[in-house]
Amino acid sequence: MTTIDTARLAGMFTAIADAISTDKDRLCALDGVIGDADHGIAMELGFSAARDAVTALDAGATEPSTLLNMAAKSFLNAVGASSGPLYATAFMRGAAAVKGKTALDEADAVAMLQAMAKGIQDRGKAEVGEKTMIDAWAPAAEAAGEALAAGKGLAVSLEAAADAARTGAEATKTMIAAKGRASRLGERSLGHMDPGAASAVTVIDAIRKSLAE
Amino acid sequence: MTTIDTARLAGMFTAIADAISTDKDRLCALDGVIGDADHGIAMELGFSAARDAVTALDAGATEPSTLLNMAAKSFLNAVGASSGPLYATAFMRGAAAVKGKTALDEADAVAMLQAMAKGIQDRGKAEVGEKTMIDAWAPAAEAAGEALAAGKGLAVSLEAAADAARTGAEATKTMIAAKGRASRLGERSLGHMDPGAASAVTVIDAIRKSLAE
Amino acid sequence: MKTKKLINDGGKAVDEMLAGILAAHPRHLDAIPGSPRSIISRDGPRPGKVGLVIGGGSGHEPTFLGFVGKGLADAAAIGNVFASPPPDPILECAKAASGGAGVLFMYGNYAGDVMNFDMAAEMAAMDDIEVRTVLSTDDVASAPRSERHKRRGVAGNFFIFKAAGAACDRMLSFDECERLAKKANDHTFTMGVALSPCSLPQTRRPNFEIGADEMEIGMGIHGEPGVARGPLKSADEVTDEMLDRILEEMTPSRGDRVAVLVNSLGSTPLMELYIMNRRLSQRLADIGVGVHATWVGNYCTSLEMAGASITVHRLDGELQAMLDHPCDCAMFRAG
Amino acid sequence: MKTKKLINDGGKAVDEMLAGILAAHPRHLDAIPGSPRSIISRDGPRPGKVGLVIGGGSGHEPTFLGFVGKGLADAAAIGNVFASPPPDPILECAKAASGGAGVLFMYGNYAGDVMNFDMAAEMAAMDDIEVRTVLSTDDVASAPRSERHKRRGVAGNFFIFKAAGAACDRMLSFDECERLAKKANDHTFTMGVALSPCSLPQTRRPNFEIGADEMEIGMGIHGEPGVARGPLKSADEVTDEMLDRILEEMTPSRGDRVAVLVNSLGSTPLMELYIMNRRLSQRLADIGVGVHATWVGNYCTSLEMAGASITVHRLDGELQAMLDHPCDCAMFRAG
Ligand SMILES: Nc1ncnc2c1ncn2[C@@H]1O[C@H](COP(=O)(O)OP(=O)(O)O)[C@@H](O)[C@H]1O
Ligand SMILES: Nc1ncnc2c1ncn2[C@@H]1O[C@H](COP(=O)(O)OP(=O)(O)O)[C@@H](O)[C@H]1O
Ligand SMILES: [Mg+2]
Ligand SMILES: [Mg+2]
Ligand SMILES: [Mg+2]
Ligand SMILES: [Mg+2]
Repeated sequence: MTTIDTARLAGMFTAIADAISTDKDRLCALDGVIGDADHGIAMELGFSAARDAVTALDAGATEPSTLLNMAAKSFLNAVGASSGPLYATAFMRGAAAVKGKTALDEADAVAMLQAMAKGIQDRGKAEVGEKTMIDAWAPAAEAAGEALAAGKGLAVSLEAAADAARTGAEATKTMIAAKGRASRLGERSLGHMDPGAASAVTVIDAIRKSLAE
Repeated sequence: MTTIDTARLAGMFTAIADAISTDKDRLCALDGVIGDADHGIAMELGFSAARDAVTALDAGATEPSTLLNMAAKSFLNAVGASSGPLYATAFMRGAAAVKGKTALDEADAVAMLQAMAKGIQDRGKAEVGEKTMIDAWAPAAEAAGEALAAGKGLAVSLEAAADAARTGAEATKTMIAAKGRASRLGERSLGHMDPGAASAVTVIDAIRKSLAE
Repeated sequence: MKTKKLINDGGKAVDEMLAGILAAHPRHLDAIPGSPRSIISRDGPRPGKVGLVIGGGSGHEPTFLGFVGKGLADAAAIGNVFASPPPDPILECAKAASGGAGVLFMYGNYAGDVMNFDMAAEMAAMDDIEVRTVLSTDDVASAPRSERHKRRGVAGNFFIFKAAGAACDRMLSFDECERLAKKANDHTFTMGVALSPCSLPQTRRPNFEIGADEMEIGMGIHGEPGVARGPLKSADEVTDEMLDRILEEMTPSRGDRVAVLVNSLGSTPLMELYIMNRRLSQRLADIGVGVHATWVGNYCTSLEMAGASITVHRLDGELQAMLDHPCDCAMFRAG
Repeated sequence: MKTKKLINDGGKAVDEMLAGILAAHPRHLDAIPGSPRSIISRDGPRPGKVGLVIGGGSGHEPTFLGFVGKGLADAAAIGNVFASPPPDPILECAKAASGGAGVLFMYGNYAGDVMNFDMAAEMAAMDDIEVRTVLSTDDVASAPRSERHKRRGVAGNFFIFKAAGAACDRMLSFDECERLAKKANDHTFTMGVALSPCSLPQTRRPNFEIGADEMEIGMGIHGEPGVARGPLKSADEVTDEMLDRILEEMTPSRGDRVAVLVNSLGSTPLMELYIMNRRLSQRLADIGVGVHATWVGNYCTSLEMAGASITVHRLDGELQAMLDHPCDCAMFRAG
């Protein structure tokens, strides 16, 4: 059975940062259609800062929750914007969920993912269907939990999460935005994928790749 | 032998205004290369104002010199810029040259043209070769005088003037500007026709057409 | 092809801009030591005065820094381009602006700003600084009247911050400052129109697409789509369309007095703004509304976006007094 | 495809702009009855004071009208876009500005302006108004140093008009006002760079062509070609190139003091101007030159042209006193 130590978690941030960098232009373009065209910039800035901060830590002497809190703080301070408080809260809640552990087992990893989704929801007060990153994060967390409960193991559970995120993000195209910048567009937001949901897919898929060996 | 009364002179302003309107875009484009892109606008504005003013006069009760002074004043007030004082002075000098006459004979018409050229030169202090409208006006006035002195009649004299203006304008392409806006360009003004010389050709040719029956 | 900008490194544009601002305005502005994105007025915070902290994303200059000064805001927290500042610099502003009488947070109503300023307010509370928040929601295009609280804050910040800054400078109570700030917001109505996009320094790509003969009515100051896109109309028609929408909300009576701001989103020149103001002032005169004061220029921009906004600030005795209260800020004259 | 503008009829743009300006600034500005292109300060001309008349083409707003006000110019004559005003409105300004102590004509050195203002000066002489002319020639790119008198006047008008306006407001003699105006011009150096063209309201076509990655150093404020065209460089490199050229002329010594203006030609936003000012202030500090005051923004524009200029105004005791002399003009703060 997989266990995930602090070094693996640091690697996870490198994986996310790399994936987001590759995705940056697409995310800016999506945000240009219904927002202010900067989502790729914010996400790259945030995850580069998080990666730089956590890879500078001495992994052997650092608990996972400390690393996650450090990631939260550095993401937030580099970014602000909407993504800053949302992802910072995600990682702080993730940290709380694994507090005291020196390494995460499979259940811990899924609990972290669920705590992250809950953190985003608490911070942003968005419900599923309001065309935000929550439309990817909430079903992803739920799918991972269900798969693990059904005894599927971490790799398959994270695959289920990534699939659910993709489906959720796709579904934002048919939604009218009710939160965030795009909420002023009314019907004009229809037909376009929410950039935060799109980047959530990238983030969750990078988590999957780096944690599911 | 041709005589030109006030009504004919008014017609001359209509002819010039029409010709310049047709030419406006080309003149702006020429001015865009070595100046500020407005020469066609200024010329159209000036000659429309002059035409409007002189066609509103009672030609039967107005002397040619009065009409020319009226044209000068209305051109100047509509335009300002460089072309305003230059053409206004031209017409005021033209007026002075035919002062007291009720109609112009061929010699008067050529004297008027020569006075106009002299007025432009006095006002702008440009010499031939400095890449200004003087490079069209000065040879045109000279050619008309020579042709008339050689007994060629007004039509041929004005043709000689128009030809000389064309040659002079063409020659500005090989000149480095020493007067006006373009004089700061140094060698970069080489290869481009001076817009004021270009419009002078149009003006002189319209004068030719309307005065040489 | 990338858009042209006089910048060095797109990622450093905001910090380099701030360095240039501090160098230009040493008499007015200073950075809070250790918190370079927190700019404070040299002459503003003082004991017993309600502190006024404003802020938001960069790219709207002279908003927000132009509003920092005596009689206006005490401090501003500056985010990345079109991005709310994070809580830390906001908190530092709150500490520096606090005179023990409470601190007002004022900023445009955007999800990102609300989350970051709220986090900062929670942190300030832990430092025993009482914070109250007044959001600006003057952009009438961004939500129906019934949902005014959902609207964005745009160029109307000019009047809203001005009123609040005056109230604070007059040493009014926290309650009064808050009340006047809210009232100024309720009395302020903005409509904008965009003609062409800007580009972020990090990407140098146009942030939205628009046809060569189109305009977008109601576009937000970050290029967020507005209420309608259509063919570009004449200045008078555009002004009418914007003003009609504002008047519908404001429902003025003959004899009312207003202040107006005709604002460039960036590259629309003064010539066009004044042409719009000509129509605007004629229309207001026609309905018997008096114009107490007019501002025309670049006050709340979207980098080099082309377009303009009209803001009408409805005055009564106390709002007029707040508007006329002297202030001294770095980038423009506002009182 | 025509460029986009918020105008009505291109041919009426200047008159409609003036109507909008008068509507916006009734406390500062008024038109001379019967001469709509002659704008006069509400509080400026007075007996015994040397009158200051400025003017030039439209399209450079807030130049020239922004400089009309108490402590600055008494009147401005306004031409068509990029075209000198004709003599009549200039003459009307001279009459209105005359307090019996002489009238200074100040404007940028362009052939058209010289001819029209000279004609107006001759006409004023017939009305027994003594006129003297001081041309601004601050654009170092427009002629070699040996021919300074041939140079164009550009954004440096800010400092040159300011000094002259202060001298007049202090009721100095005609000789003194003229001397200070000339001295201010001699102490003022500007360099500009253009990135993209503007378009005239009458044609709505770009007034010059420039490659998508090119800039033009030394371009004039009407789009007249400059000294060199090349690939767009970084803000620091462009600033250095401009400043080097200015310093070469100004030959400052350690301990000298200057005032600076970083000016947008239209659509270049404050962010970029302040990034340039950061470099500029660092460079001046490095050579021991003190900056007494800095202005950054849209002061002398070319409609919506993209680009910027840097002006350095070398101070001594009396020029600093003129700069600091209070003034009150409609569109910006300048003293
Ligand atoms: N209240 C919210 N809850 C959840 N997600 C939100 C909320 N508001 C905005 N978002 C997400 O943030 C994304 C935009 O992020 P970003 O572009 O970085 O910030 P900003 O809108 O400040 O420019 C949106 O696409 C949306 O998914
Ligand atoms: N001193 C001068 N003498 C004669 N012609 C001149 C002089 N200065 C300028 N011009 C002419 O004026 C033309 C430009 O006119 P125009 O574009 O109307 O004015 P402006 O230069 O004020 O924009 C030049 O092409 C040149 O022929
Ligand atoms: Mg965004
Ligand atoms: Mg021209
Ligand atoms: Mg943003
Ligand atoms: Mg011109």
